[in-house]
Amino acid sequence: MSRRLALTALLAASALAFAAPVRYAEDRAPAIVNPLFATSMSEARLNELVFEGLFADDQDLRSTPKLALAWELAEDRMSMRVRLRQGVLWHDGEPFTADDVLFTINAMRNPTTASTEAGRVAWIRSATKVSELELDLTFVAPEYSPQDKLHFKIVPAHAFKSTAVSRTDAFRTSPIGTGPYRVAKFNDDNSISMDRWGGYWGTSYVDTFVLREVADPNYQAKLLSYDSLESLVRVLPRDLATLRADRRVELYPYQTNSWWYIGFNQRKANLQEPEVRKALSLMVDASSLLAPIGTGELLSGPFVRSSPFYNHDVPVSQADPERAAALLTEAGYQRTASSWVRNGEPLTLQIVTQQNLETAQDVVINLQAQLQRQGVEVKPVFLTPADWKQRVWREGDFDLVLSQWSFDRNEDIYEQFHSKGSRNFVHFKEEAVDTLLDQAREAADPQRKKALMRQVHAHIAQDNPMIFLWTLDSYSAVSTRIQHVVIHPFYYFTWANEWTTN
Amino acid sequence: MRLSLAQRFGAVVLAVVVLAAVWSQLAGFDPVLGVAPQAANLGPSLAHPLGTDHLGREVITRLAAACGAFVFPGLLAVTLCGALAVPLGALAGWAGGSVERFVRAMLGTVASIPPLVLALLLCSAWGNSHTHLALAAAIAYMPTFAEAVFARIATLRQAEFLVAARAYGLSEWRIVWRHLIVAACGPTIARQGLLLFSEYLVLETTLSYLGGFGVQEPMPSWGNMITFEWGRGNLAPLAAPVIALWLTLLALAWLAHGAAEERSHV
Amino acid sequence: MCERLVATGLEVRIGARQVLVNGAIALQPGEVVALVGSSGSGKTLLARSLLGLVDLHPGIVAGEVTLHSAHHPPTTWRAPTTRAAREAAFQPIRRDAVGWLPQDAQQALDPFSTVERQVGRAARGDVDVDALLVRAGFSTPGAVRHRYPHQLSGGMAQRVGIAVALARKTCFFIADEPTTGLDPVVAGQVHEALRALAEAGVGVLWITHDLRAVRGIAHRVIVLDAGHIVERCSPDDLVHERLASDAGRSLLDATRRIAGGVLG
Amino acid sequence: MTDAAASSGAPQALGRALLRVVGFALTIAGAALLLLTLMHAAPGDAIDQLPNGDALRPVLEREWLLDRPLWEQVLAHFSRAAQGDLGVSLVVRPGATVLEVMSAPLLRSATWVAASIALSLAWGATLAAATSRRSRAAGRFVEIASVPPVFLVAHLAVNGLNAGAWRLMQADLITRPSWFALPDEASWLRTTLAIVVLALGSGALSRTHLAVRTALLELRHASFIDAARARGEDTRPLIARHLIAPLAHLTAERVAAHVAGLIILERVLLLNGAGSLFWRASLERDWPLALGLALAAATGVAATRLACDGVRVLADPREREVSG
Repeated sequence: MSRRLALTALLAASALAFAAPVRYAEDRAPAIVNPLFATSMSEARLNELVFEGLFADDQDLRSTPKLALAWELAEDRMSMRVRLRQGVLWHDGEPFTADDVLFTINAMRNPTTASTEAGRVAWIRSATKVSELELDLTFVAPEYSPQDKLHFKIVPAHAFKSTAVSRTDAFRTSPIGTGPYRVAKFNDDNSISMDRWGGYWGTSYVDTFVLREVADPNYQAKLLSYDSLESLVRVLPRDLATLRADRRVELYPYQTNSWWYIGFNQRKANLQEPEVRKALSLMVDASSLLAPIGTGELLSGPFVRSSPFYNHDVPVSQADPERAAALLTEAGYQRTASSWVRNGEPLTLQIVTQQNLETAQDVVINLQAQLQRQGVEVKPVFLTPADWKQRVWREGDFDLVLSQWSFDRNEDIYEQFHSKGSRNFVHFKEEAVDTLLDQAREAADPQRKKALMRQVHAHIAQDNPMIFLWTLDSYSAVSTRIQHVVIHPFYYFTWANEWTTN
Repeated sequence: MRLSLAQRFGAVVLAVVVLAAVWSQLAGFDPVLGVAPQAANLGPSLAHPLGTDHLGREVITRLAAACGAFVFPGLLAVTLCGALAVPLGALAGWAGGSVERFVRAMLGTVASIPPLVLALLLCSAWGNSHTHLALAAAIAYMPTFAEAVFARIATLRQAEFLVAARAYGLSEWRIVWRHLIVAACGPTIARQGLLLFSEYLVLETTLSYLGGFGVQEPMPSWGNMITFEWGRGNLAPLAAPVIALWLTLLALAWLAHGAAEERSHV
Repeated sequence: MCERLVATGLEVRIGARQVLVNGAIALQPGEVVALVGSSGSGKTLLARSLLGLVDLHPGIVAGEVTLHSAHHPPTTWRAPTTRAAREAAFQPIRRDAVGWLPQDAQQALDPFSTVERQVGRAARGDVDVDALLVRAGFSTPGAVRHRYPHQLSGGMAQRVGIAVALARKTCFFIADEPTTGLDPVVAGQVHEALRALAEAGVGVLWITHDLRAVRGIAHRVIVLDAGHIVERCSPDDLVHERLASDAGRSLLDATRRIAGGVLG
Repeated sequence: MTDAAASSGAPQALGRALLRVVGFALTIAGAALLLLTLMHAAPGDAIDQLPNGDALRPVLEREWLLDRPLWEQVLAHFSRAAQGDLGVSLVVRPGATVLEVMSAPLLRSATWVAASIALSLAWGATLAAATSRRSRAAGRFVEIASVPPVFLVAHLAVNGLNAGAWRLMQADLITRPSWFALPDEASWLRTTLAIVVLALGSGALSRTHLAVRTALLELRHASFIDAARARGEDTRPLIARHLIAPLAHLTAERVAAHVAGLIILERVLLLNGAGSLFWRASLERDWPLALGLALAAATGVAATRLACDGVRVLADPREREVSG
């Protein structure tokens, strides 16, 4: 007993040494702290501190057991048994058991809950409890590495009345997780403070994380240099230079697996013609669009360069005004003094992008200048989130669209490029790509899936439904007072329990 | 009408602003053209009188074009508001009694909603556009405008020359129109128009500065020019909108003040 | 007790124009001095100069006002001085020595407080308000005690002004045309009150147009014309038109034409 | 004039006070109807504007009776609001009732508005007293100084203060002030800055200064002040007493501008009051919350005007006589 007391005393003493909190800024504080309804990145990051999944990424981005301890996959790869870690406590002191895992899966599947994360358990056919800390999962189709799909966060069964959880359930203001940090207080200045959870099964050093809401991104960088913040999740390109020069701040890459593109709306007659799309693609000089907003890697297809699916044989297309002009004349356009005209109509295109994507405005403005010089008139329209949904998702009322896609670790582009994909608003349809995507989705063997995806990359680059631009080097800035900083490319705080403050 | 020094200054500044707005409309100013990243953040020089901003765009042309963001919607707001307020004020002033009390109670209801609150609600529900902002400003400012007209007419109601006009059998509304509104209320209407115009300028620049509503990049507004040029270390593109805004508001205040003194001579 | 209030050599200017020249006047306790003259002759200006209440620009440019009292040395003010110095110098004269009833008595009362409170405040100590109101000419003081100034008629306001003066127990009292716009009966009561004041030992300076009333009440008459004192005579001289200056005589002719005879 | 005139004033005054309170209630009802009509008459699909519109579509369509004609929607919404049910926040604090979400911030903002009005009145009065005898130049200077809009004054103030303080801190001349940049706890000095800027910006100071100066000039020439001066009394308390009515009138006039100014200030200075909450609710189309806050603002303005009328009637007996 006395040894245990000494240990807690030591911990308490060391806690004092690390009293300084780590304050990080988000554009908007999350409205709901409940992993069943996580929609925004700020919510995903916060959930990473408070909740845990059965598995999680290690620093080589491979799944390692977290709440799970061990697992056996059945011969026919249609089911698996999971043994849970012992001695894990919820933040309210209740023990973590298999019931919680079952409850989470059923809650996510329950239609009345209408959880935004339902897709993450669609592949599980059934889950049955074997003992307090053991459960069996059966799958809809054979799985090769199910642990990669078991990262979703587990919520406590005893905190809810039934699996039909409502969005506005009181849980959102007093969340209970098993993670290293407990939500201590929703302060009235929209900040949320998370204290270190003494009963955490693993180790954690930083005493408190505080999420500060600072709506104006320009001001966030200023606050970091003013020592009002310790960490800036995403640094705006314009502030990179100043923060890089600041000795008291360290920049860490934080890519979030996202890439930028300009999509052609193939509902429009002229954009259905491959020559016109090819000509337009050749007019765009991606590197000079990238220069004013930061640095990054140019792409030739729908994957980040570091992704296993990226086909390095497909070269990045270089701007070639002469060939573009030739293609346009081939398509029947005549070049007049100020524009390209075909049967009386000048080639004018409307490009839409989202208003709250600040760097997008600089890109669109530069793009318009580039195309204007080559005789193609481009009218930019900056849409509010509501108008974006209306015009882009539903009506397809645009010619070009500039946006970015962010993917989690599975990089599943089925929804974007399959003709039946729910996010294929550029109206791209190509049988070969459809069949490849279907095969890749069923392909269980990772090697086969990689080969299929690389073929998809080649095909898409050929059909040119989009101009694939770049992955923007985006950085997070953390004060040098925080050490052992390791940042997950998508979820940011996955290894926050290893951070220390001196 | 002898204009004081302040009023002359006001008139000149206002004329420049309106001319700039009209020029930018006629010349079809394209907010996006002239982007030249290599010419970014140049200081004022002969080629660029006010220098260039962080995207290399000419500050002076954007400053002039930004006048369009408040001159035309401002005029729309003033006419809309005047069309509502003058008849209401005249009716209340001339009829008196229960009509006056009812009209003024109605005005009191609208007056309890601050203009910015109405503007934000309208832009949020109806969508963020100049016309919605002008409509919100017109509705929110209408009580002040109407009260000013009412006060002016109520004081003149007993004035002898009106009693005499009635004696000559002039029809009621001709009296109210020719004598009251045109002759006596001219300066009041001018003054309220100027005050509303300056109120609209403040509303537009504030919303554009704070973002989310008002004029969005790349369209120029003195408000969003301040936001986007702040902290980029280049003084000229930031000082230009600040000084322009200060001068224009001062000009409008002095003109409106002048219009009030005008009335005291009548 | 104070003995005499003397002003000598007063000169008042507005810009370059002289509006009062060589203004000299002396008030003694118990004596009523009538100050007569056409309107705009500077009567009110002379009275205000005695209290230093001239805020014109440049205002009082020359002259001297002295208050002689039995117990302590005379306090004098000699023009020209700064506004602040003048205010300080006249403070004792205003506070203790001179009561003042301006032309429009109703406007001179504080619209926000009742008659009782205003009279009480002037007395600076407890006083029998009803008695004062009776001495000022009110038959039923109770009716008027709780009234506000805007609820009083012209005559009532004048008499409340007098009651305030009585309450202050000042040595001198200046009444600036106290009976204008009043019907003869009420005017008579106001004149009666003035005489009562004088009999109580107060030195009264009475500015009036009512030449007929002067005879019964005033001990001395001063005639003012265009800023100059043109005549100093007794009430009898005025009545019997024995005036030395032609300005005085033209004043009498004008009044006779209007009032149908001075003595009527 | 019999004695009755004075004593009968009491019941008549009570009657008139009651009339004013009824008027106040009608004003708020009118404001609510106007706001609701404007919101429900919005063109386009309202629910689609919501970031999480699709998820809430079934609930909202039922709750807002979107299929029914406009006037029916407005009446239903109005009757619910009349019983104090202002609905539930959709985006900012999903699930929490509007009353619950806005009560604490409203309290904070109300105190800031009151403080800023008091400061601007005091400031305007002292400036007017100081400059009333001088020539118009002083008035002109105040006019120039108080022209810039609130957002500009606040922007320059907060960035200037932060930059200045940071330079001093770098040179180790001062330790880190409590109000600096984004203080962890609410710093009173930061709210004072907001109150000071609100009292200064958007012509507030010059309008107050002008109004008080005209009132002072009128008073200085009033003969009862002259008479008091002739009695050697100190005229300052009397003048102050007679300034209450014009200041009350000015407050009634300026309160709406101060409420609007505060919304901007809370946004620029990152203060957590009803203003920034209203801004966020409007930006994120959380209409029940935005409507609730707008209604609260209208109620505040109308209540202040009612109070100012009350002060004016109490201060000036002549007002009690006037009917209506």
